[in-house]
Amino acid sequence: MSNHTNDSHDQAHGDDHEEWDVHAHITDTKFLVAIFSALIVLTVITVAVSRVDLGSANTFVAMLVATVKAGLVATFFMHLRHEKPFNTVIFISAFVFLGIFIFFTLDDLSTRGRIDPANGVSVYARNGELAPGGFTPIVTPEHGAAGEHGAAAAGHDAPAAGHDAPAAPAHH
Amino acid sequence: MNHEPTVQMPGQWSTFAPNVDFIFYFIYWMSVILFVGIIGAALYFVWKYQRKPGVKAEPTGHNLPLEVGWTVAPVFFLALLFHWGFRGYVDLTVAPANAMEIRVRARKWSWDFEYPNGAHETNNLHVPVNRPVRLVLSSDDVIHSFYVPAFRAKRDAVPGMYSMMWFQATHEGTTNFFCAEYCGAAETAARGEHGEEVFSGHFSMIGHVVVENDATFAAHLEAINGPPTINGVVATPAQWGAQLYRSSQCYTCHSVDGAPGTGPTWQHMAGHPVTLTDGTTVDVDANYIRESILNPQAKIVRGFQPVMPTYRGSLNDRQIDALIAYMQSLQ
Amino acid sequence: MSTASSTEHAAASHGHEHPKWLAHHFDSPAQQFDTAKLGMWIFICTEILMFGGLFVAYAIFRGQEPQMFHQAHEHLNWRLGAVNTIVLLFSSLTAALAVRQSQVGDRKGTSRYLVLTLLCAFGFLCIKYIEYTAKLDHGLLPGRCFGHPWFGDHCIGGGAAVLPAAVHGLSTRAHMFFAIYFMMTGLHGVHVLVGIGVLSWVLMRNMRGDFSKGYFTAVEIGALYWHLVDLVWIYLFPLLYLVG
Amino acid sequence: MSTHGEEDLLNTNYLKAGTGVKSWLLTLDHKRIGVMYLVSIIMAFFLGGVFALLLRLELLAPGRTIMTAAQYNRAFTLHGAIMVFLFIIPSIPAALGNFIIPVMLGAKDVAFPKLNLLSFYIYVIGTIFALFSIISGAVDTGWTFYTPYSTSTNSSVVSMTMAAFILGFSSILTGLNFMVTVHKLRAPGLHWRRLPLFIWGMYATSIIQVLATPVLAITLFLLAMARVFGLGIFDASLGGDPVLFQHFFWFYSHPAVYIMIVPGMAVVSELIATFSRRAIFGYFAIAMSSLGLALVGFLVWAHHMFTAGISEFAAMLFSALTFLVAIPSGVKVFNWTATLYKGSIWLTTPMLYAIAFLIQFTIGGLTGLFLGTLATDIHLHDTYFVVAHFHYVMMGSTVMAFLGGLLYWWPKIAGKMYDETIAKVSFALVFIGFNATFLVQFIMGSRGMPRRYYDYLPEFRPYHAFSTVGSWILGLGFIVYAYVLIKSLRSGPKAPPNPWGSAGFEWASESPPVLANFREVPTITRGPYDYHLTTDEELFDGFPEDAPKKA
Repeated sequence: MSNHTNDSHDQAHGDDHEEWDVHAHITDTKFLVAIFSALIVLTVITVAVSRVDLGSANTFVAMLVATVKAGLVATFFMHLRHEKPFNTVIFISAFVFLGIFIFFTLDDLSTRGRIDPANGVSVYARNGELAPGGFTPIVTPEHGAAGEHGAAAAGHDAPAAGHDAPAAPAHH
Repeated sequence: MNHEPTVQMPGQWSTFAPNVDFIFYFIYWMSVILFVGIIGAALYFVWKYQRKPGVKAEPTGHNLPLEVGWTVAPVFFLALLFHWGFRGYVDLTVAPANAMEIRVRARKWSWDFEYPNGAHETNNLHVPVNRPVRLVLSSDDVIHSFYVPAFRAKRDAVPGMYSMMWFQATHEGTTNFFCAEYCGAAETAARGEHGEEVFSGHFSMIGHVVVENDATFAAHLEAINGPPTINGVVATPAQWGAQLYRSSQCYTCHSVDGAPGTGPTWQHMAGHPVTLTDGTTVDVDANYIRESILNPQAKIVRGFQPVMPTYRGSLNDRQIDALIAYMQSLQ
Repeated sequence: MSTASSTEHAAASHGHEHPKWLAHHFDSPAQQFDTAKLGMWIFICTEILMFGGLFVAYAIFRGQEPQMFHQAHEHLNWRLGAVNTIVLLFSSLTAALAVRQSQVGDRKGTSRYLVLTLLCAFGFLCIKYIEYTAKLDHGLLPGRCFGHPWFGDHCIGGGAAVLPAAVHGLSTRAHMFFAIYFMMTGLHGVHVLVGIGVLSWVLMRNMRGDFSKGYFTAVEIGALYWHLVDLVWIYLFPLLYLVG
Repeated sequence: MSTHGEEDLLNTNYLKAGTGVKSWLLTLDHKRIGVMYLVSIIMAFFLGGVFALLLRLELLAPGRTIMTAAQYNRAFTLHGAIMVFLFIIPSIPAALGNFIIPVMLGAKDVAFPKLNLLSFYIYVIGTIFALFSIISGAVDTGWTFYTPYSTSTNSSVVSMTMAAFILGFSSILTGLNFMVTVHKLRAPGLHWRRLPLFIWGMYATSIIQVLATPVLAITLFLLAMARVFGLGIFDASLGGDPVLFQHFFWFYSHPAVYIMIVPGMAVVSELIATFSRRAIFGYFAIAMSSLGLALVGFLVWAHHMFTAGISEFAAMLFSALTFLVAIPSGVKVFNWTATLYKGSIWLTTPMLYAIAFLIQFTIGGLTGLFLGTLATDIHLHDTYFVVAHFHYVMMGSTVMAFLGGLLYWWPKIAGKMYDETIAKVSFALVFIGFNATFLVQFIMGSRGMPRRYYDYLPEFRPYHAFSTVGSWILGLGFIVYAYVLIKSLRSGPKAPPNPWGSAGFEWASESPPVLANFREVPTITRGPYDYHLTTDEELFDGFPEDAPKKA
């Protein structure tokens, strides 16, 4: 795919195949084992870090390590390093579009109720009433079986009724 | 402001309707001009440059300024549209602080309106003229959408979530509202008031918005909060219950003449024992009726599905008493 | 992704001798090989977006209730998760080595590494089985089935009648975490199963002697698929087992 | 295919290269697979069309006309689901694209012929699931499957979602196959700047199919799981978010709109070039605008949700991005119009369809402006205005392009000519019928008639009645169209290799093409629309530029 920008190739049939034989890069066994070792070390690191409470940084570190690991697998095990650049473009574009999906959806869900406190929220700010059709507040095991507090009855029971810890679903 | 419908638009009955219509007609006329321009040119070319023997098509050239021009020029037009559209949307979305609040509860397939004084009404919304009204919508079951064409206002009622819309009516009279989000239909027809076939569903979630002056509106709120007057006489509880049977659309599931329906018939029900799905028997007394209205899933009569929505919040205690009295009168 | 490889006839005149595995619509083995790999990479792209939907759900519900997620994730066995991570990473290594051996024409080596990869895949599923049965025992199930061990109380297809029940000090809302956990690991598990199928087929063809130094497309494609399975797990492990 | 020797590949026309059912059902030839797709989607179109006519008949008058409300809800759901998933998405790509793309590229087949056949059978399996759903009580959710209605209704939702799920894989594999084919199997000399615009359009479509469809798969999978295991992700009564379902759904389904329309644009570019005898004005702009639509199409999905309860910030963002889509669409329309200027226009039936496309796409596109603008969308959302808008784009544009394209390539596919006069009659009926059916729906919509209504207020009766009569004319037009094709198959004169005198590469093959498409691998030395290199008369006998290569 590298030469699709190279339009002088009039003789090209498709992209590049002037060459007849398959020329694949052969990776050294020792190198592959080294990559594997690096992956194991990273796994140990990510487990170790997760045992320490760093607050929200935990997620960040975990994702960073996972991305490095994924990068190693894609680059060396999956041969992207020696592959046509276009395959890397395809691979990256998957993450770009996934990013669009996540970012735009979160943009909606995280900003509901900002303009009008009764818009897109599950708890009515004025009296703490839960929206009908929604979920019952948290039922802790101390309060017995949850099944008794059906979702259908959620409508007008103020969350405080009968529950000590009415943690409302967080819609901010 | 034009209260009468035009060919394309319903009458303008709210403060923001003229602005919405202005944007609508602006896009409309721009579209007409563009359409006539583009398609007129295309049809003219088709006619003018028809295939003639010996006449060859002229080779296609390049015209960079033209191409850049028609790529860039629409950007300004579109930016203007976005700007106006967004400004109009802000008007539609941000309610004035002094707006009167009405709670709207949607369910399959009716609307319940709760006024600030706690009075409830089904499928009819009364609002005062020239005062901002804020509707806080919620839904008991599936997504519905409250739509008043004359106000140019629409908002979905989503289960598990509140949503808000507002308007300020500018014209006294009666107009229609609709459900705009598809929400299904009953599998079978129910019996209407006069025994006729009535289908209910998404398309039947239609009602009236009655815009009235402050005095009429206040009187209406008082009237619906207690028993109605029939021919100048205050109704008995049973009469009121009969009226609620129709206005709250109980009749779509429950007959009063023994005819089968989605729910048990009310004829000979009150005061008699019924068998429940778990095999036990209960007497249909005031307590059972009250429980069945407020928490319908608790005790289901054998042979029926647990499909009734709760009327908690949409019928007040006096109304429930009236319904009980009505049921007890059906012996 | 097998299609490019095995059309049985040769066609079209060309300066070279046409091997029988070269499909009639390709000019050269290099073209056929690159075509297969391009197709596989596009397929990997679709797989990432398919898992993507679940990652979006994870991000949203975790953002809404981080504490519930944290509590719920402590009911997953991170040690088993870590072991499974290592198993999968190792299988990825053996898959890469299988490709390498087939590149140098070592048929036996390829088979050996493919068998190792398959063993790891089964190992992964065994550990997953242990985890899943523990969840089923404790009623840590998705959606309405949450709190109903072994899908008790008719929660499958039960509709609105069944509600999640609180178990093990978790709030009923934790059903959401387990919904995401089971969908993510379940979909991943399905991919492991498909991967076992693909690699078994590659192994069978390798033993039959289909591949050579000049033609090992299926090994490469099968391994790419297997690395994808590994790649997804690399993200699932910390998100579900470690940070919650 | 494995039974054919080299001689067969080069000398047998694909229709005669084997007889019997098996030679079709097990074929790996992209042309035969294309024909099988063609037959399937025409049947799907017929079925969806019957539902459409029933719907219009029901709406002829208020109240009950021919069916109950529940039956009506099933009918419009099936109309939508069949037309979207079984007809329009595979129509141009899988049927025409399968046949034409490799021939245009000078390739012998698509990159993965077995995968191609597999994708056809996945389509068949998906269709079986859809039919099973219809038999077992059908679906009444609307083709959008919005939760929580779809998780609570008693109708046969799981089988229909599984059908759409399976059909999605067919779509993904087709797109993947075409992308790779375009990259790797172009004839010598056919570099990217010489690629026909049909190929550019199909390439853009394939990108969307590959990137968007997996998200539909996971969405429908989660929906099915919600019904089976009571999964709560989209279920408000379990703390989920029904609006999130809409995000998931439209992340696929908005780009899917471009899966439907971009192929139509691709066909029309070919038609206008051939019948104007002129290179497409702004070739590069049209090619890039297809890619632009494919990419920008991913950024606008929530404009289907402006009233659904999304945040005001998201509404602002998505409205702004939505307007970006208008630019590449506008660029295409301007360029097509400019191509007609000083052309030598031959008004065959395919060209008439292309002009109808131009008219109706312009209406469909311009009415999109009303819906992208936030203030007016609030009023128009979920009304007949939207119904009319997307029918102008889907039916008035894509279906017109499909009908035109099918007639245009019919001589290549069937090896026979069709009756131009009757075809023009069918065109007139389709054009008049379509506009009669849908133009009034704009007025109904802006006056406040909500969509998916079984019954309606008396004030809308004249519009509905007019629309229903229009649908009868439209139906008649399709029957005449079918007659044209059948008559051509039975008694049409044999088609020459290049009946239209087109400079398109596919016309250098025989009609119908031999199994390997060309007797000799073509070498491309010119652009796809280089009409200025020759006289009109020479065009019909083969492009002179190509001649030395043939000898």
